[in-house]
Amino acid sequence: VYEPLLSEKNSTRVEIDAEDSPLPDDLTRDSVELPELSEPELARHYTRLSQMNWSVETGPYPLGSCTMKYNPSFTEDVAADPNAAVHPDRSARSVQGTLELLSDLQDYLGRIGGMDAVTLQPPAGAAGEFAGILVAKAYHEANGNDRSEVIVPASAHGTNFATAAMAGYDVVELPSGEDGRVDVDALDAAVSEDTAALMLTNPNTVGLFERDIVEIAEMVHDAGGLLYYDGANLNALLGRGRPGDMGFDIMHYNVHKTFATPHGGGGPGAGPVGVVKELAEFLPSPHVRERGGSYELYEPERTVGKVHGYAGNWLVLVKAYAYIARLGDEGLADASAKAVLNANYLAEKVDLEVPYGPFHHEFAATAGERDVRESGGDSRANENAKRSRDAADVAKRMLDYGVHPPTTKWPEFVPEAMLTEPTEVENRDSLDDLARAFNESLADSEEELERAPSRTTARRIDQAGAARNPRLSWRALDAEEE
Amino acid sequence: VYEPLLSEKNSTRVEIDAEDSPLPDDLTRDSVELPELSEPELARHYTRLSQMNWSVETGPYPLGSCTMKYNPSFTEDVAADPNAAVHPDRSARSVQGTLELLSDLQDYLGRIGGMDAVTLQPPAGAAGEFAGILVAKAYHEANGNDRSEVIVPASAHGTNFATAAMAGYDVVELPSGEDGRVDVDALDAAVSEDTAALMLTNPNTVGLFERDIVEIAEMVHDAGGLLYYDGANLNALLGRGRPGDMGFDIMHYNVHKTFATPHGGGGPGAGPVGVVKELAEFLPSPHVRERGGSYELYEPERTVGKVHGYAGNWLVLVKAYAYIARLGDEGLADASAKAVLNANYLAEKVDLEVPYGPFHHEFAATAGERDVRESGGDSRANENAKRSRDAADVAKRMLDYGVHPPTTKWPEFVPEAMLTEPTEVENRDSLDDLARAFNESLADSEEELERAPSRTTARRIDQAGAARNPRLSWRALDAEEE
Amino acid sequence: MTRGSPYAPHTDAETREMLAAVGAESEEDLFDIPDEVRFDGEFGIEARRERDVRREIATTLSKNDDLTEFLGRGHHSHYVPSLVDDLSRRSEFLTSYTQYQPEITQGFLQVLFEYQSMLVELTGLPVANCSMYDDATALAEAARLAGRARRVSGGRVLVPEILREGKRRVLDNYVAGTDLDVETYATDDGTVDIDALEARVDEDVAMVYAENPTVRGAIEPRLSEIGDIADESGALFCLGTDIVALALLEEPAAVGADVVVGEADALGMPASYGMGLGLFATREEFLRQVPGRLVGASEDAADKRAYTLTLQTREQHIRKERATSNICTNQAWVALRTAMHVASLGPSGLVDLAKRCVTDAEALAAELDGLKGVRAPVHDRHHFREFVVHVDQPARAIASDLEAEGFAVHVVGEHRLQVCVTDLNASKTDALVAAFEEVL
Amino acid sequence: MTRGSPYAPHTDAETREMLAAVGAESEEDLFDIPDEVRFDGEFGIEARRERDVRREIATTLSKNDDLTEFLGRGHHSHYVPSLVDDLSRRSEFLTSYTQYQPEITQGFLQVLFEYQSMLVELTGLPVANCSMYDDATALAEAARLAGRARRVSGGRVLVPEILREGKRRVLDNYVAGTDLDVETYATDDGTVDIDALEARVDEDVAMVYAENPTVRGAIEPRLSEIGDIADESGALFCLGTDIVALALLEEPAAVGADVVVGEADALGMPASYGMGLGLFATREEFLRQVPGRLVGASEDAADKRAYTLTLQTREQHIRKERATSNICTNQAWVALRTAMHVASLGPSGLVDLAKRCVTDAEALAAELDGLKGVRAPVHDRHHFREFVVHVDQPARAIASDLEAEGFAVHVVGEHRLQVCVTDLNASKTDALVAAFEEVL
Repeated sequence: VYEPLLSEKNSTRVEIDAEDSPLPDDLTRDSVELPELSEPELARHYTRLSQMNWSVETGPYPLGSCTMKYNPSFTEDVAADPNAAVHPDRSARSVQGTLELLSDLQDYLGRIGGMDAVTLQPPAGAAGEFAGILVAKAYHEANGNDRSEVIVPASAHGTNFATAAMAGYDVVELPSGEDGRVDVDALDAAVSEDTAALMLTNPNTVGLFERDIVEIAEMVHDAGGLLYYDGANLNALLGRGRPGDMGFDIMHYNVHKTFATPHGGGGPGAGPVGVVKELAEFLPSPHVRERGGSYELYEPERTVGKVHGYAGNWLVLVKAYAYIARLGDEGLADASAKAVLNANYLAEKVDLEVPYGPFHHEFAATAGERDVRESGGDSRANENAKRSRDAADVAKRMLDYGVHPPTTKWPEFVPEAMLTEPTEVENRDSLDDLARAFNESLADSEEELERAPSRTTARRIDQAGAARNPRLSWRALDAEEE
Repeated sequence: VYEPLLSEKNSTRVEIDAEDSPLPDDLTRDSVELPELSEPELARHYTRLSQMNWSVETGPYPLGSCTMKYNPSFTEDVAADPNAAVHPDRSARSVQGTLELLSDLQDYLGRIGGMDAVTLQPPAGAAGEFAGILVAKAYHEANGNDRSEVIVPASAHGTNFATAAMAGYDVVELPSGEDGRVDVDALDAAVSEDTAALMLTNPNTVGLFERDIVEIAEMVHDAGGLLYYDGANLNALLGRGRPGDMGFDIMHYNVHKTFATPHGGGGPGAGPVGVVKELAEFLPSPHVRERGGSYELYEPERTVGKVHGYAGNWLVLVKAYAYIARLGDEGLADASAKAVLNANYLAEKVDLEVPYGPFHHEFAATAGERDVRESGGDSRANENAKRSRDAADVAKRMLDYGVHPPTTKWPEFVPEAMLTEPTEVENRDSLDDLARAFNESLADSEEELERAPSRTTARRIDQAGAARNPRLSWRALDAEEE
Repeated sequence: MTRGSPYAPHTDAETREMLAAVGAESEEDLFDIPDEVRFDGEFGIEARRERDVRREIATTLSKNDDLTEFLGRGHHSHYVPSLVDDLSRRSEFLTSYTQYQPEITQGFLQVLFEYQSMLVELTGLPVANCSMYDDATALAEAARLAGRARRVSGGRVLVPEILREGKRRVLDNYVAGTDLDVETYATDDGTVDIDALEARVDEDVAMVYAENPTVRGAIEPRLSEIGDIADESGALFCLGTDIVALALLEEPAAVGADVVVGEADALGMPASYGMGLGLFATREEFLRQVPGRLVGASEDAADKRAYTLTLQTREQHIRKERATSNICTNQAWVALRTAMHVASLGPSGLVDLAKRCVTDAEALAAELDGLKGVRAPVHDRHHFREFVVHVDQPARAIASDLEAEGFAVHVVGEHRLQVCVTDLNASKTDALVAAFEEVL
Repeated sequence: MTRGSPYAPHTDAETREMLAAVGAESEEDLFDIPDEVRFDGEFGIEARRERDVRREIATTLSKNDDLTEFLGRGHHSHYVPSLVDDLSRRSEFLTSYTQYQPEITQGFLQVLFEYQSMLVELTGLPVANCSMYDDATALAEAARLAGRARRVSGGRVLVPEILREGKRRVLDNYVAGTDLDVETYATDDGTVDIDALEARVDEDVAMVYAENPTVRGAIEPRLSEIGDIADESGALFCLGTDIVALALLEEPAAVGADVVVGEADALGMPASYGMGLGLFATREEFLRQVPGRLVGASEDAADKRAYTLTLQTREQHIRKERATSNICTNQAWVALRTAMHVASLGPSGLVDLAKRCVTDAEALAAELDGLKGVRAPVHDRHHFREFVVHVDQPARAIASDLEAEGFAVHVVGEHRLQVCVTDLNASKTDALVAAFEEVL
């Protein structure tokens, strides 16, 4: 199955002639060449392309750290409400519905995270991190503190490093402890008067809860630093633990992870940021609040300014509100419980070594030999004891078994990591299928793995070739052919 | 790829206990057993099933006599308007919007067919036929005429025969003439004082225009009979010829064919019926009309009564209106022109014999040897001159070439017929693909044909077995297993 | 704006080349239509842009008053989960047609097989077809089946005197071409007057038809007796019901029903001005008399389970004038939506919904009964979704006044209204009661 | 109503068995959280049924006034064909994520490749990424790119004094951690004051930013000169525009643009309270400095064309603190919708739409100019979609009165309004003019 590019189907060049142009010639381009296809042709094109794409509705999607849960279709209807289609420059008076919903969502997120104030402006998790670090920076500056460092554990998401650097901080990388968690002694050594913040994911990127969180928070706070919570793994904690209660000062929420808004092939998401009371005055502008029964926009007193041209990804926020309202307290707590149960059940069923624990909603298997674990010791494990595989190859082979593989080769401190997050939406049968895909892939020969995948739309794709000879448009492809 | 039945995934029996039932025990059943699945599981189930289904968006769908054209997606939005969701027992005063749209559609259809009055009540083409034949019957009865026969050409749709019989008429089958059209002499012999109506499809079921239509109409009318137009092939004529102008007294429209409302896997369609002035008083009840700027429902004076419990398939009618409004005069005429052009182009490209012509929007190829036609005489034709195939086998083989085959083995007067109607929505590339599928299938060996299909979701399905041992529910499958 | 059809993909160059390939000078040349019947006029229908058509129709439909409907009597609506809209609109389902090539239409076939299976579970009868147009045509087809399958000499079809007019008139038309005659029997307090029925039944009766709940919303208390009466005289017992009622009320098979008909689109569809989904189920012995499509399980060449349309020799495209019915295009997509809705509810959700149909109706009747000049329910029966209300004042005037207050109810007699409550309008019952108080 | 998440499929039995399989007594046991930070409170958020949530949000949103918006200034909407909604909502697109496994995500990759290709055609620049969040962040990323790629000693970034505040504040934040400084240059009649700009430029300038059309809706008449000024001093020329304007106004590559940024969601999206789609295109030489995702063509093991994310070593998940940007989740699905809309229009449709942006704005300006106490357009320029209007009375009061009449316009000065017209509100321009007459 191969679908030609739109440009290969039909392309037309339209000349912009001075005669029928409303503008003088020197203000216009000469011509435009683009695909010209009828609606039935386009409908087929995109329908076929959609069928060449994996999604949550296709099957298991246990991409670690991405929380690929089911996105309730009713939230799409809610966001499609014509009354939601308003321009951001409308007067506050004329968009009371929008402001009320935003205010209510701020409130919900605050309660869920244990935070005192929440901004909804950041359009994605990384943008949330950036907003959060800007808040930290503004706070320190307001206190006359010139701090230059942000501490980030080696196991953290790449965005943490990039964000801190983007805000002008030096990044101090903290090696992982032997148990896969923060090494408190190493942290002690790293923390100083230069520490602006420690950015932490909890549970961390292999699903381990940072048990020493209270001590960690004390250490950072004692040095005058702030504690930043990366919300990527909040789906592990709903109703069981709140960052605010653990000592975090700033956090972001990934609504496209925890609150089930669709990932859209790479976005849009939304990355609201919550802060403790002391930091509220630094939040981005404008902020929404209720005053005497109506809603208004205002500029927080010492605002960091803006991280988005307007108010962020509004339509995504509507969906997040709908999801939270649908689930409520019990539903949210149940989502986390089942997400953690699923990860534990799946880990039990795979023949791969899972070096750390106890994990929560995700685990990092290693595509290598499995120790006979205390709890198990079954024969399958022994059979496979000699195998050691490239995680990326195993993943490609899993495609042949009809599932989406986990995140591979990350985090780096787990050798040949296969970071697996089944989320709460898989049932037991589906987890068993997934385990089978892991186990059979691991059991297949290296030759089979290297040849994989063979049952997919495309066979193994030459990624090195793509980078060596970048062809980034149909124009580039045409040029190559000539 | 195989998707288990819902019942095979999870099924639960719910007991209806007297304690928590609002009804006394003797008014209720004991229990209900049905599948019990969560929304994510259902979303996957139906998404996967959808991907195991051919549709217009999947590729060419040249099912002769079915007019599988593209269904514009905007018409779905139009029909989803909350204001369209009204109950049929609402007062006319409170549903003026619905009545206005129905009235406008009646008007449009009247103009397109050259008819004086139109009812929108019949929920499908066959129901339209039934309504139309009831009108004919009522007309004759009103005139004191006791007529017992309806004449139907052998090439007609099965529904024509069944409808006439359902209305209590004897069916007189008219053999096809040598040119594939109505044999005027045979008709002359068949027409009598017993003739209530002649039901005719024009162009007929192999796409041939009944050139003698004026003479035919005269013969039937002279005998006191009525002329009924089966609208299945109206997509061949839009803007070029109107049944009303040809002498037809009654016609039905298949809005799911000609006016692009979706076929929905077998329905719902809608089969409005148009009649000449003299027959208007017999139309089904209620009928919609405008009176002094507002719309009302009334019972035509000598109405045949009802063919549907309410007003037919309202939501389908909304889509048909939207389609007609979108295309207008020029669009409708162009649709027919391109439908006819496509059929002619495709027929030119296939190596199969096409025994009759000139055809319009569809043609009946025969899955056998192709004569060297006067117009062509190319070498491919000679090569294939020896092949003679089972049309159903060729069709199954075409599945392997990634297209939907035509209607097969019908109409019967064409040996091993492959009745092909590409419609206007295919472009030339797509028609070339389709021709290739025809030609390569025809060129494949009988063994290959009998083994076909092999590249589809399911291999060749045992239809005889399904009928010999009917298993019509999951309960039947369970019983078999026990 | 393009001049031709926006859904025909041909570029001008393509059209020219294709015309050349078929040896035609112009599109006009392709039409073999005698001059005398060629149309050279215009329809006078102006083409509009997509957004303009959308705007125009939205404007037209906005002329429908925004009423809260307490309407039922055969056309019922419950809340349809968004999932149903989303999945049923997938083009692979929506734009496909009858599954003449089962190898590439397994998806829809399986959905229809599941739909049939659900009806088999709910009715207790082993055969259910893919759909009839609506309850009226399903009843009419049942009568024709009873006519073909009868073991008695006569052709009388007995229906309740309170049968909804739309159903009666369709039935009349469907049997007009047969030797069947439709007669009515009396009802009593909204359900069957058993003695009256018994007195009407003899060996000339081909079919006895009864409903549960009846068109009055009353739950029939003596269903088995009706079944016995029919059975003893050799008549078929046809039961009319709907897909939600089936989940709670007596199982048709258990009361001797030979055929079950009714509306299934109370699940899966919004109010749609009467667009329906006729359910049709029957006993094994009438299998070859069933009208409409049937999907059966079979195996493919690789011995895997597969589905296909089956027993097509009953149908018009094979058997022509001897077919069991003329039906071809049916309501398949509505059946798909209904099946999705049933699956979405699951057995507990469906039973709960059915129970609410009883309790909500009871509660609303009690509220209305408390108003001066109002008595509800009129019938001394249990009710399902709806009930008849007596008003001292003229019913038509009350209904009209209620409409002005934003509510629609049925007028079913000079002093009788009928009111229907489902999960869609249940939150508005207080407002309805208040409106009653206002207009009384 | 279920007690837990309706989207977790576990039956009670399944939960019990799974707990047993992992050796846990209860779900509680699975959480390795120290008691001191365990949460045992409640959020106080009540779960609601699907239909109740829908109703509640619809009610909330209905508190937004129903105004006809003549608003633009960076957030523009055109009519989005139904096709775009329908196809983009297909779950295979909507619920997928970044294409880490290209072998099973060819569909989305191809759409993104096509999106990039369209931008390459429209800008004339050979590299376009998959998306930035919006025009503001795209501009800010461009400045950072200019900082990394600069050949000059200084770090001055020159932007027009009329730059929209939202963009300016984002830009300030993005460069705060660098040695770049943002400065403004003067504008004249809604476009660049070339002499003023030239006077500001020296070899310390890393980037010159200009817009076409400008935030005032004015079409910049001297774009090439701006490009030359930047080029001669060694600064990058960054041009801000939008996807519709690109189809008609001068091609960025032709006027020497090194980077093109702007909003692309004027196609593909309704007004969405500022949710955007930042377009980003640049020259080949800056390829490895590009922020965000890039899709490239490659081949699979069967030598067939295939697509994949490429040059990922620029990105945060590989390069961490040395990445070109911290962006990860972007606006891919909006880009998909925009590409669908562009494809749906085709080149003629797109050019026609762009031409209407000129003619409709001109026509409306002329109408308003005819009113007493009103002058439009204020700037002696050609305009695209929008223009500034002078009103003798206080602008704020006029805007407020217009709002009461059902129209929203921008206030951009004490006596200045700004009005934007597209195909969505073009049919209401007469009504707007009438409303102006009413309130003046």
